[in-house]
Amino acid sequence: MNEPFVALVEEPLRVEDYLTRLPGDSAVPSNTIGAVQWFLGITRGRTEDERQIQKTTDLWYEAHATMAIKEMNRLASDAVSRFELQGIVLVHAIGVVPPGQTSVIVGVAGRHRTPMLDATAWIMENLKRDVPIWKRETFHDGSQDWIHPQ
Amino acid sequence: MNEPFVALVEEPLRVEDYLTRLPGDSAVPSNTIGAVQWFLGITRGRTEDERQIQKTTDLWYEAHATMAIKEMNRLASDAVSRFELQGIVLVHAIGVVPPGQTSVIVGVAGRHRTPMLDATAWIMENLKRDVPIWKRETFHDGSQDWIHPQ
Amino acid sequence: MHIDIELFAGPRAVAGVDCIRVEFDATSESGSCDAGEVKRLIADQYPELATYAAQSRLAIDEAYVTDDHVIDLGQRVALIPPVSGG
Amino acid sequence: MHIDIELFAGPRAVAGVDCIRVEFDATSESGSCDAGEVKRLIADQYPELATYAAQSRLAIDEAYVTDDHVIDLGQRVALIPPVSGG
Repeated sequence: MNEPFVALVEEPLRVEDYLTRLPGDSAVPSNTIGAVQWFLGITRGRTEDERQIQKTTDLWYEAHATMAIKEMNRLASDAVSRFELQGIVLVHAIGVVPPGQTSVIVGVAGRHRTPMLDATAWIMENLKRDVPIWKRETFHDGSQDWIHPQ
Repeated sequence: MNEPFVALVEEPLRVEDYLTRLPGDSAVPSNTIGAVQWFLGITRGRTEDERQIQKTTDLWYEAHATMAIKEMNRLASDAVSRFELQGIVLVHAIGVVPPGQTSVIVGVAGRHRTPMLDATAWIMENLKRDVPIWKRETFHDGSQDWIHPQ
Repeated sequence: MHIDIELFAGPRAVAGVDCIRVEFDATSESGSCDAGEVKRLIADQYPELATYAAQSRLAIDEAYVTDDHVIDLGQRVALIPPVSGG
Repeated sequence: MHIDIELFAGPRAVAGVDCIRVEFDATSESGSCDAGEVKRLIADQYPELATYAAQSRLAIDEAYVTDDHVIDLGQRVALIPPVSGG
């Protein structure tokens, strides 16, 4: 088991920077890893609502940083037990993330494929509910919205 | 939509070599991609059966190559329609893959997270049923087994 | 008595400040109040935050608490509106 | 009449060759037979492959066919035992 790797990073993410943080990568061989799974959340340049499609020109993420790191570590360690992970990477971008760039990366490694896919879904659902990070969208007319899903 | 990228490769795989084959990678930005998903199948060094744990010292993959490429292309194009993919990468290693190395990579990109996870599961299930590729394990006592799941 | 509450995102933009203070009478023995009461105090004393207060959770010392959690004076309190990371 | 069949993996290791030939009488009008019959011919004429033949699918010109698919002479036929990629 690798130590969970959890971070907030003040720029758009690149998965290349994290590949060696999981066992199963060629740089970190392991005898019992059968599946490695990387999920990348990408910011979209268009937001649809009932009335119109607004073009998003700028995306900004803010965190309650110390609490976000605590929640991400709690999530990571819960996921390790629940899905028998042998490695986990959980990274979120903070600040400006232009549309089309990566705002979140979830990497997991373990024995079998299906639990790794389930772990990815579970981690993302919990992250989107509990980790205190907020997105602000700026539209082409200059208006801004903090996103607070109901 | 990027063209599907399908290949058999005569060495262990490295996901770094395929990242730019999907839209959503920073090198190939897209305005409508929300999720990019990479699955890596890793060869394991231990095989368990009821009687014993045998150490696998060598893994060899063989394909009916022309048919495997045809089946992989068919799978890729079915997955594109079924899960509204905007990009897909499907690569399998052939020949020697030492334990702990990557034998298969599935990459998909699309609008939302859940269909990308479902697509990954669907592609792997179909690949493991229909693509004519076989694994031969060599054990520490020198014996060899072609794996033909019942 | 008072409690200081950190704001983030939408509530901070609406309030125009990073931190607000709510005042209350020390009616309980501990001289404190619970998280649900703090959210009601926010809505009463900062009407522009009433909608957010109803939708939000409180975090004490960087962990979520339920509405019946009693807040000790001096703890770090934050109003956490629905999150949108990912 | 005969049909040549390509072998892979386990069946090829057991047979010790890449390709086998099955012989049959031209009883049908087309002078051919279907995929199910080919698997039975393999089992009869190469008893060491009988188990594999029962578990395998046939591929004609690089596509799977069902047992009732009639094989034309001259098509590329392969015995595809259960696969284990991934």
